[in-house]
Amino acid sequence: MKENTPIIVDKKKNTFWEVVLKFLTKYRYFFAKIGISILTLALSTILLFFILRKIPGDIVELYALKLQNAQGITYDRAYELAKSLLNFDPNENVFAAFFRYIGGLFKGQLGESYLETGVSANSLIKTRLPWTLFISSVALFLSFFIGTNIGGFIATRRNGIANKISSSYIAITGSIPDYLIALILVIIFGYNLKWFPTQNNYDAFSVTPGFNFPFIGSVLYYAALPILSYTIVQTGVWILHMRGSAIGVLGEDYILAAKARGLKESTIRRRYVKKNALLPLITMLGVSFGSLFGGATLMESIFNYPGIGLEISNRIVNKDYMVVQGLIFFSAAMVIIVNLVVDLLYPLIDPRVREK
Amino acid sequence: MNKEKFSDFLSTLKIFFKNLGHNLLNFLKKIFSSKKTIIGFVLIMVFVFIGIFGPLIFPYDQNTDVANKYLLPSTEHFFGTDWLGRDVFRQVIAGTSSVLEIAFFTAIFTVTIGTILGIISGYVGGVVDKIIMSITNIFLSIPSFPVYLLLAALITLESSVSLALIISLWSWAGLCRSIRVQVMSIKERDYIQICKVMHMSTFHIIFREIMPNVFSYIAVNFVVAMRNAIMASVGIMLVGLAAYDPTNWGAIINAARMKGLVNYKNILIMIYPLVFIIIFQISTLLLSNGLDETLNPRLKVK
Amino acid sequence: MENKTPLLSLKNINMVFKKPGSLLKDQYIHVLRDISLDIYAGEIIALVGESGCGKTTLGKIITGLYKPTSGEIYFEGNKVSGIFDKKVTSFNEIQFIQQDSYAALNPVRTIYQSLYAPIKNKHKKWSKKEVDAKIEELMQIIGLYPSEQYLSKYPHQLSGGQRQRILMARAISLEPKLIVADEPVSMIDVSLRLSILNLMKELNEKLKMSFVYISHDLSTSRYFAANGKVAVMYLGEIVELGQIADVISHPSHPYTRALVQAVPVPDPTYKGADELPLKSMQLGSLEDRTEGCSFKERCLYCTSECNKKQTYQSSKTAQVLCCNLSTVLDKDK
Amino acid sequence: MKENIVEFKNISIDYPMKKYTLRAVNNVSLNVKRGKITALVGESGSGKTTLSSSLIRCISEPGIIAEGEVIFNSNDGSLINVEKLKEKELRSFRWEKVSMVFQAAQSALNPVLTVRQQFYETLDEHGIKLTKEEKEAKCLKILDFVKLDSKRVIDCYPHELSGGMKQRVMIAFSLLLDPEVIILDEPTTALDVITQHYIFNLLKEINKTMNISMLLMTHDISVVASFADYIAVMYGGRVMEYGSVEEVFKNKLHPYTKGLINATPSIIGNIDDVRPIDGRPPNMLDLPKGCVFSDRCPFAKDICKEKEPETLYKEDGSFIKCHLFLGGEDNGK
Repeated sequence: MKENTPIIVDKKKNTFWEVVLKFLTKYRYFFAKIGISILTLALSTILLFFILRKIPGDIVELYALKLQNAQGITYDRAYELAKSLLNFDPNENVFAAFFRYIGGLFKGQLGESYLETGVSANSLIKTRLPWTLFISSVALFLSFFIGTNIGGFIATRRNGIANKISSSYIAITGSIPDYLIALILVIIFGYNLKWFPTQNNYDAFSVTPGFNFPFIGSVLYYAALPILSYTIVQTGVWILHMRGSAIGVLGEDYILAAKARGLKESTIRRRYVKKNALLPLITMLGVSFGSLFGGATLMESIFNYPGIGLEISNRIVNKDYMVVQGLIFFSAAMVIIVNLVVDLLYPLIDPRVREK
Repeated sequence: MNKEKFSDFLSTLKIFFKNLGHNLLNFLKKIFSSKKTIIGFVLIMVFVFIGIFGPLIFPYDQNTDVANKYLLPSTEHFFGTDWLGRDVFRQVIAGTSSVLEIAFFTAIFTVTIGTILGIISGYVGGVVDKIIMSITNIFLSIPSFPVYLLLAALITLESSVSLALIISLWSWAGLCRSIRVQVMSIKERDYIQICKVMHMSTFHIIFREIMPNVFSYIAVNFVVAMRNAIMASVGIMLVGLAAYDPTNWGAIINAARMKGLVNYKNILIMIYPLVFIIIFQISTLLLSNGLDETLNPRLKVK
Repeated sequence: MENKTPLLSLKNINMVFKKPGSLLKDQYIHVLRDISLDIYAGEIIALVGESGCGKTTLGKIITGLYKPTSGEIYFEGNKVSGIFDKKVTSFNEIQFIQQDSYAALNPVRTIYQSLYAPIKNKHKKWSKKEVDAKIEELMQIIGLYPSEQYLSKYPHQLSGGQRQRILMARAISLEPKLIVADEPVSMIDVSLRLSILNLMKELNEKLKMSFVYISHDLSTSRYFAANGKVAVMYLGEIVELGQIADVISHPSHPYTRALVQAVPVPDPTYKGADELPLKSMQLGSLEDRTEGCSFKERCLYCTSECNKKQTYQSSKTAQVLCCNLSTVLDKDK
Repeated sequence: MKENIVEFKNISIDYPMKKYTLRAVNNVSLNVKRGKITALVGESGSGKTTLSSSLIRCISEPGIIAEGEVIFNSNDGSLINVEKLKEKELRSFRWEKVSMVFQAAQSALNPVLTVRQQFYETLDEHGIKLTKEEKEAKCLKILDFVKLDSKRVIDCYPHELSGGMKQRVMIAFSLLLDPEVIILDEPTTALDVITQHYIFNLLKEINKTMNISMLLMTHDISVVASFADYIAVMYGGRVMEYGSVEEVFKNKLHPYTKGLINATPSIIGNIDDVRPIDGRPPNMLDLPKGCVFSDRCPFAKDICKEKEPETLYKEDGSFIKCHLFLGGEDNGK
């Protein structure tokens, strides 16, 4: 054991390593977070890969047959071609395939489609991601904004009616899955009242994609129902969390101290209750973005909205597994990155965490 | 075994059960003190009753009878008939058991995996904790629904148990993490430290000191797991997978949707299973909120 | 009651904690520094000091909850490295009474269950009747009879004072030779504190149990450890060790003097000192503790020698860890 | 100006719960002398915090003032009826006339705002029209007054300050709007003896130099003996005895006061004549019939068990609520 008198660090010119060391320890909080995220991403890739290993072998034969009659080559030549194109060889040993897959990953190939040549996970992501991001983030921030305000309102004002209404709202929207609400909205507003379109993301005939108002108008018009169904459910969740957090904060001593200092009710609500109650909810933003992103599959298939979710469900149904693997991997990466960003931004909002 | 030892053994057994009974009694008295719990529990029991005895009272025959398809609800067909003339009411009744099966099996699998791993990583800590935590991180970051679809497509589903297994594979992570946090906080409490000073066995510490404290949390999450199971299973069926049981409520909704919801008759057929799902979900919500309020002292409304 | 081998003796105990959150460069906090202490059978010793002086950590080392970074512990002469030492698994001669009586009892188990388990665990072969008899006897000792009224209750259904007595019953249920009590009365109403302290005094006299009484309050320490010893601790070191009555009436170490003068006295006519003999009010911190005497920033008698390593010198009344003790003492004359 | 700055007249405070109504303070009449330090002594559940927080109507939920008046005789001669104040007047009354230092000073500051922001906010809310420099100067002045490194502390967030520093920031905060009365709710319970001594000296200095009257809440009788001028002993929601500290400590008339003083161990005097008060602290839900202390009082007579004693007022303004001193034969031991 080193002898117990403390080592006295004399202040000689600190070398390069000490500067690096000081920098590292100062931001070790961030490096730790980044490290964990990378580890999680790597493990997710491994897990996804091994799930996909269970793909039934007949995919390659199907593709080989297609190639054979398309290019008039012998079956086993087509089989070889199919294997290389698909980057998947059922009878190859697992680790070789895994390293080839990782190699492909680093080169950015997330997965080639065998149904349509030239279509890969990357191309699909380029075209589909903006749409999913659009409705997910709009729905998320809309519901977060409405939910936290209502939650804060009913927590600070103890009147019965508002509490009862919001509790029943939370109970109902909590019990109906968002995709069923989407179905109901489609039936009411789509088929019967015909106020809103129920399919696709914009009116392809009358509008040309580009940064012009008719296009944006049409996009918003078509995205109304999907966003509405997400928002209805998510708002209930945010009201619940905000009310719980705000009631917790109201019990704190600094609220009583603020009241004793003769601060106006509105100031106390804004700078004391709201600010402190919102902090724990920020970390939840990352998690709920993940769940929205995950849930997109079903929502988009109901509205036939061309997002990543719809791609995944279509590709799964007609067994285009290589692309599916790429898309799911990408979704997981998105969720991890969003959570990482929220974690890194959190100290800027909450001073208590800042100096760690 | 001599007489005295035997009677002593009997008395400890009697005490044990009396104790167990006593604990169970006041536990039941405690949780049924809240209105929410009672309503929620009664509703679920109604569903269980329908699930078991429904098909006996209203047997459902699948053969089609196209002549009287799309009949309006009448005394003979309470919910009317669908596009193949099959009685919708009996379909929904027959589907109840498969829905309940999914709910209960998922809840059981999720809670067992989540609790065991949660306690191990919470109590043992160190490297084991780090490993289990990184595993849960994966399951929490990969979006659950696309994976359900993938697994449902890869493995041909032929029964509720397999569907339940798939759903619970991806929902145990959240529970494991929160139980780990609870166990870690309890482990630091004074009454656990005192057990170490008094040389109590690890078995005693985990099962007699920590488990009872975590039990209320597990009970609430059992019901929450049931809710998530329904959400996921209906979702999977709406995408056309796991169609092993056409009478499952999700399957009926999907079938009606496939027939085209422009025709209002299909909408009518879809409404009934939808309402059943909503009622079931509200009952699980009431039960979980009620349990949470009674068992969780922190939430006690003064 | 001096006998030759001390019941428990600590030899230059050091405790170093790793500062949490330091991923790369490890920062260490030296919580306990070269502590040596002997406790004899039936003796009471008070560990007194302000928060952060390491008295609770020392208490946990004695009970074996913490393993010291260096230094040895001898129990009745034979070497022990804390109760986790497999050699002495049946070694529960030392018990612990904690400060917060509510946190020290499992909220979901009845008082009976909390008492039953340790006794049954130690005397595996005892029948239920024998264990019940022992519990009945314990309840008599701590003065909670008729016991049925308390045994079936849960911790939250009892008052602070009653819970503290249950803690004591549980501690003595394993017939220990030494009890470490960490601030046992600081959370109890003033009027009831003495009844708990009297009960502990009785246990000391009747059952010959020695006590380590950890507290920040000199008054209760003086009452409880009446003719025992006191060890005044500051920043992880014992700065003064001696008979408690003498140390309080004639404190030697400058820190002890400040501590004694700062204690308010329940008598308005007693004119205590207004200005404390201290340079600064700010309690030193363990992290940036430098060489030599830990008290030198705040000591009025500080000289250059204070930077050297301190050794124990003895004044009339106590062993004092202070370099220029003589200058301090003759300043009084 | 009147001799009493605050007069509580027959104040009763109720906590209406779902199944029962808890009367925390029952028919209390008490005066706070101008420029003096009045101590409210009582154990847990005695109602001292409830009574004092009624002065700025900050009783914790769901407490309400059931009956009685709180009269505030401001230094500028005006008479304010606190319980009749409307919302707006009450807000300006709070902190301009009466400010408060909370028991849990550790968590009385908003964790997400710096000290400067919270000081400025209070100044602005009370419509104090000052330029930025004047505000900064005022804050730095009072932070220096409580002997804090004001330049550094003003930019800190609450979690960056130690316990003692936070307490001093709260004391500085209470001086921000030059109040006439400061309520101190157990200001030093969580602090060490030396810091406690230091803070009470600081408070005494504030009382002397700024002529601010103080209402000090504590359960520790020795603190009262060393720092307060007047003492009111509370038990079970009633004031048992009130008088100047010298008189009350000399005569020790009321049995509870005598019991409390004798139950407090001290670092001087003989430890044998210290005795606990037997029995259990009052359960506010089923107080004994007659005098609330009758179940623990060694001098309890039959009348004490039947009828609640009225308050006997003496010429010098002190009073006592005990049957021993009513009904003619005055055998005050």
